[in-house]
Amino acid sequence: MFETTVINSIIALIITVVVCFLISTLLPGIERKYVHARIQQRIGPPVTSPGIMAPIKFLFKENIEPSSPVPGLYKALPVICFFVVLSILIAITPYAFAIPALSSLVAIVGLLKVEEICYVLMGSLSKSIMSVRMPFPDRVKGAAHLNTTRSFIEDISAKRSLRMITYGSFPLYLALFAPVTAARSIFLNDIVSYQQAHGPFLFTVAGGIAAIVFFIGYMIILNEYPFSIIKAKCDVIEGPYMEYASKYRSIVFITRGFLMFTLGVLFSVLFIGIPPTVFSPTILLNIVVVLIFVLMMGIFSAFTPVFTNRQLLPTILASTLLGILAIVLGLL
Amino acid sequence: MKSMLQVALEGAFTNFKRIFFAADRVTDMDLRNQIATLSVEVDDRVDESACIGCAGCANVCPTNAIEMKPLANPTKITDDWVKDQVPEINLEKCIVCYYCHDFCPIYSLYGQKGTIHPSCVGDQEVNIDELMTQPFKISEDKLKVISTYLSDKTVLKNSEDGE
Amino acid sequence: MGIKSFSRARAIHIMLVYTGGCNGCDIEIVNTVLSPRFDAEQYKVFLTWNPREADVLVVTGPVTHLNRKPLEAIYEAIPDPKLVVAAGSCALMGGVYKNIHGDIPSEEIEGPVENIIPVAAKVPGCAVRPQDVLAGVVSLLPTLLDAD
Amino acid sequence: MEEKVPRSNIIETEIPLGTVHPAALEPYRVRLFVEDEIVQEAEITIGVNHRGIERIMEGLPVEKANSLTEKICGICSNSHIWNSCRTAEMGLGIEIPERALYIRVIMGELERLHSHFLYLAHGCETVAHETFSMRVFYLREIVMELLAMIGGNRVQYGCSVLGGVRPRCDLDEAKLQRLKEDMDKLEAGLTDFAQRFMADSILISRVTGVGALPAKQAIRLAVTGPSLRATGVARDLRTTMFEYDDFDFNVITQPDGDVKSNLLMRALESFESIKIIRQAIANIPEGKVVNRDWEMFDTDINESYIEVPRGTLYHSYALESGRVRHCIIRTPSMANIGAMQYACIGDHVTDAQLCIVQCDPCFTCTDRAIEIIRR
Ligand code: SF4
Ligand code: SF4
Ligand code: SF4
Ligand code: SF4
Ligand code: SF4
Ligand code: SF4
Ligand code: SF4
Repeated sequence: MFETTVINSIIALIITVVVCFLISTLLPGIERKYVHARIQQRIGPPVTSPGIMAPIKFLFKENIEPSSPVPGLYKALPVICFFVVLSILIAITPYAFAIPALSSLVAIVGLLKVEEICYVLMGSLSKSIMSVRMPFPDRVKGAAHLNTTRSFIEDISAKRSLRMITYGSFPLYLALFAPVTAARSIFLNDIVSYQQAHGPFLFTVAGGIAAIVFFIGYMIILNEYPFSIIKAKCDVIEGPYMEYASKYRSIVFITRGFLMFTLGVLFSVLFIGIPPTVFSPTILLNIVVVLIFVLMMGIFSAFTPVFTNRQLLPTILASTLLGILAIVLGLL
Repeated sequence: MKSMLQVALEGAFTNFKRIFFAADRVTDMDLRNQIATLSVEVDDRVDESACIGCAGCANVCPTNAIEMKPLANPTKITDDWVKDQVPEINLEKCIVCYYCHDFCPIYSLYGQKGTIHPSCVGDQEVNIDELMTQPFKISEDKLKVISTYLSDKTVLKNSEDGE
Repeated sequence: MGIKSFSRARAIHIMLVYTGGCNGCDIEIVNTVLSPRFDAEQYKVFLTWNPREADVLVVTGPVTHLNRKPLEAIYEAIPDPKLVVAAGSCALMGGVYKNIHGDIPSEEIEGPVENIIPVAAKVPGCAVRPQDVLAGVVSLLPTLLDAD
Repeated sequence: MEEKVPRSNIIETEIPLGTVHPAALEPYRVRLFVEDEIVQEAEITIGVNHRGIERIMEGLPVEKANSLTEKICGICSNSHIWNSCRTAEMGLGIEIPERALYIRVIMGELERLHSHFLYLAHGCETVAHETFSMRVFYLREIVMELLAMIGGNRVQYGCSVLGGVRPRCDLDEAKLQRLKEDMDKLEAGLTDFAQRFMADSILISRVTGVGALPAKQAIRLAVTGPSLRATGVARDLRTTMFEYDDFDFNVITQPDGDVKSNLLMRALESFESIKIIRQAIANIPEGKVVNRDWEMFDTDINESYIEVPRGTLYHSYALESGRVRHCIIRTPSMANIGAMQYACIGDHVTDAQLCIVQCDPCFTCTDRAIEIIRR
């Protein structure tokens, strides 16, 4: 009896994850075509191009050895990122609620931290052609400062990701813990059942504020404009991802869509109380939440420039304060 | 902050329409069709009706981008000149230096719209018969230069290399 | 059509390298990508600035001396299959800088681009018209699809 | 603010950018010396674009040399050929028909419009505001189509020749009408954009105070053109050019010399250009567009200065049996490089390219003026 339940859950879990994954590959395309391009009054790419076709195309490209001091580790990082996101998704499905160690907020926060640390490592391990290695004679007689240490543009990006770890992702974590104040438990199971009993946390004052903070945190962790300083086109180009080619680039592409989806679902679990499962029509609600997030993110990013520290710090500070407010309100 | 809110409210409606109904699209659909069928329009480079077929443009072209293609039915322009060829520019060789345009007698002698242009000759209203009867001022040495250009393809090259 | 060519036809990443022309071609190409009137993305053409991501390298300009090595290095960095589009008469012929001169020719021009890296398609014009660039990149598709 | 000084003289690391970089578009190398992501010093290396145009011009017949100057740059192309013709015309005392002067002014102002729009679009793109950048590019398209209508080409129009303009660029009634209608369209579009831009407090706060260039410093660095006017110095060569005698326009200035002032400066100046074009359409005289009635003789060095979209352009050469001798061209970006390096000081690395962009750099013209000694 027990065994069949486990097997059934595992099969259900796999189906859920696969369905989620398939939907997630559409998200970058939806953002690009239906939000950005439409706001910019143009036609834009087909929906499938950015999220599905581009990764498949990269699979068939030559697997160039990245220029990196530790190519093996560098290439492993996107795979790790992908599995981190996958684990987060698994953790928030109802099938994982039986394993308390996985389906608790602490585990999710831990996993997100791993994701962020990967960015730092990627940045410091990538040595692309676009800056120091460009064959250009610029250290010649008459040039300024001939003996400085030289940094690759990805190094700056790594430094920025490090900063982001220390304070950038704070709002997201605060928002994650806001529902805890209502449910008085860090286990997703309790949070979900509390909301099923008392109505969605989103519709309380604290929940509303926390949702805004969550959204800001969502954009920060996805490095979307205006919070894309770690891959700002105006100096570091693509930052941590510079050297990925072929398969690894395609994993990078896929992971991004997947993370967009997973975070959206995470929100619907924590704030509305509906865990994703294909065997219940509520999954439609999950998908709607995900789409709303993508839509809003698209709109915001289409109308904002990239923020530098001067704007970033106040924004993060303000959303952190909001997050604290939400938690205090929740505790009252 | 207040202005920002105002912009956001005003923009909300417009952008709602844009996102959900693809309103105000400005992409050029004609061009889209042309590119999809790989039939992008090209501009006319030579006004074949006004050209007198003197081949001067082909001779001055520094990259030999101009080839004179023979006409099926030559036309008589004056008593001693029959137009039997018109120029054709090979775009892959043309460097858009305007030498041909500047040499063309319709432009350089009569000061009219030249009959050849490396990008687009535009709409012409040049009447050659009228032009040919018009007097024009041209100095002796310039005439010499022109006649050498017309007779020899290598003149420009040599004079550039210091004669 | 296999999945390989199917996906290739739906995502083409182009990278732009500008090797010392006059800015004219360069800006027309940026115009192609950024102007909603031309909107390169509708033809599944995406602009990238990372050679590792690129499929098609669009080169403009006559390749001046100092640009030769960067151009070669960037071409090297692109994973196969890769194709080069030379855009503008500078890239095709060395432009006026190589072909027209008074007493002394310019020694700076290493171009045309063909002399340095293999060119798959040529887009003439000075400057190139945006529609020609798009048509050039789109016409490359068959070659790109068949490559392994 | 009198003068900007680096926050400290510690240089932690050097970040080289270029020669291929998305924010730069043009090939040049910039080395940023930073401490804690703040630029302490910047060094721009040009010469990457060097094609030696002045040298290849020497010995060419002057008409040919003029059309070569157009290829110095694809943005101010018309300005170059205009000024180059003007140089010879002044030396040879060639009289230019009034109508040709008007057409030159129209072309000049259209070019100013497209250059300023390009600046706005590039500025927005550099702060990663893709949407605004696209909107400006769309407006710019109107100007590009007009330029193509007049010159037959979207870039490199080959408009001016010795003695006037090419008859190809003559404006008939239909063209004037279209010009007039498009100016209305452009003005409406630009007004919309400018209002939207100024109301966008996020974007404004993003660009305010970045890349500040105090007026005093700007004068010391010999900055020219809109970049100088954006620091509050009202200096516009158009007020002294005889071509503009008949036209009524204002010299726009902005107070701060930062990116915001520069962007607004370009937008406001575009309105003045539209005004000038409208006056030209209304008053364009009848007559021929090219005067071929002049004699060639040897001259000493002739010089001519004009105001081009990005500053002051200087051409000078002597004529010897119809050929160019001793050509020197000094372009606006040449003068503004100092300002670019200076503007970066004290700003964040992400803003460094923006600070360079704010001085409207284009190195294609500049690169012809630097002598490269290669051993
Ligand atoms: S413009 Fe082209 S066709 Fe004409 S002379 Fe120059 S290179 Fe030859
Ligand atoms: S120079 Fe002019 S008239 Fe003579 S062949 Fe060429 S286009 Fe025709
Ligand atoms: S082809 Fe013409 S427009 Fe293009 S870079 Fe060369 S000179 Fe400039
Ligand atoms: S500056 Fe010197 S190298 Fe450059 S074009 Fe002039 S003469 Fe030639
Ligand atoms: S040409 Fe010489 S003197 Fe004139 S501005 Fe340049 S550096 Fe100074
Ligand atoms: S400053 Fe120079 S490169 Fe820039 S647009 Fe003007 S002429 Fe061209
Ligand atoms: S002449 Fe000497 S000091 Fe002057 S720019 Fe050249 S190297 Fe420098």
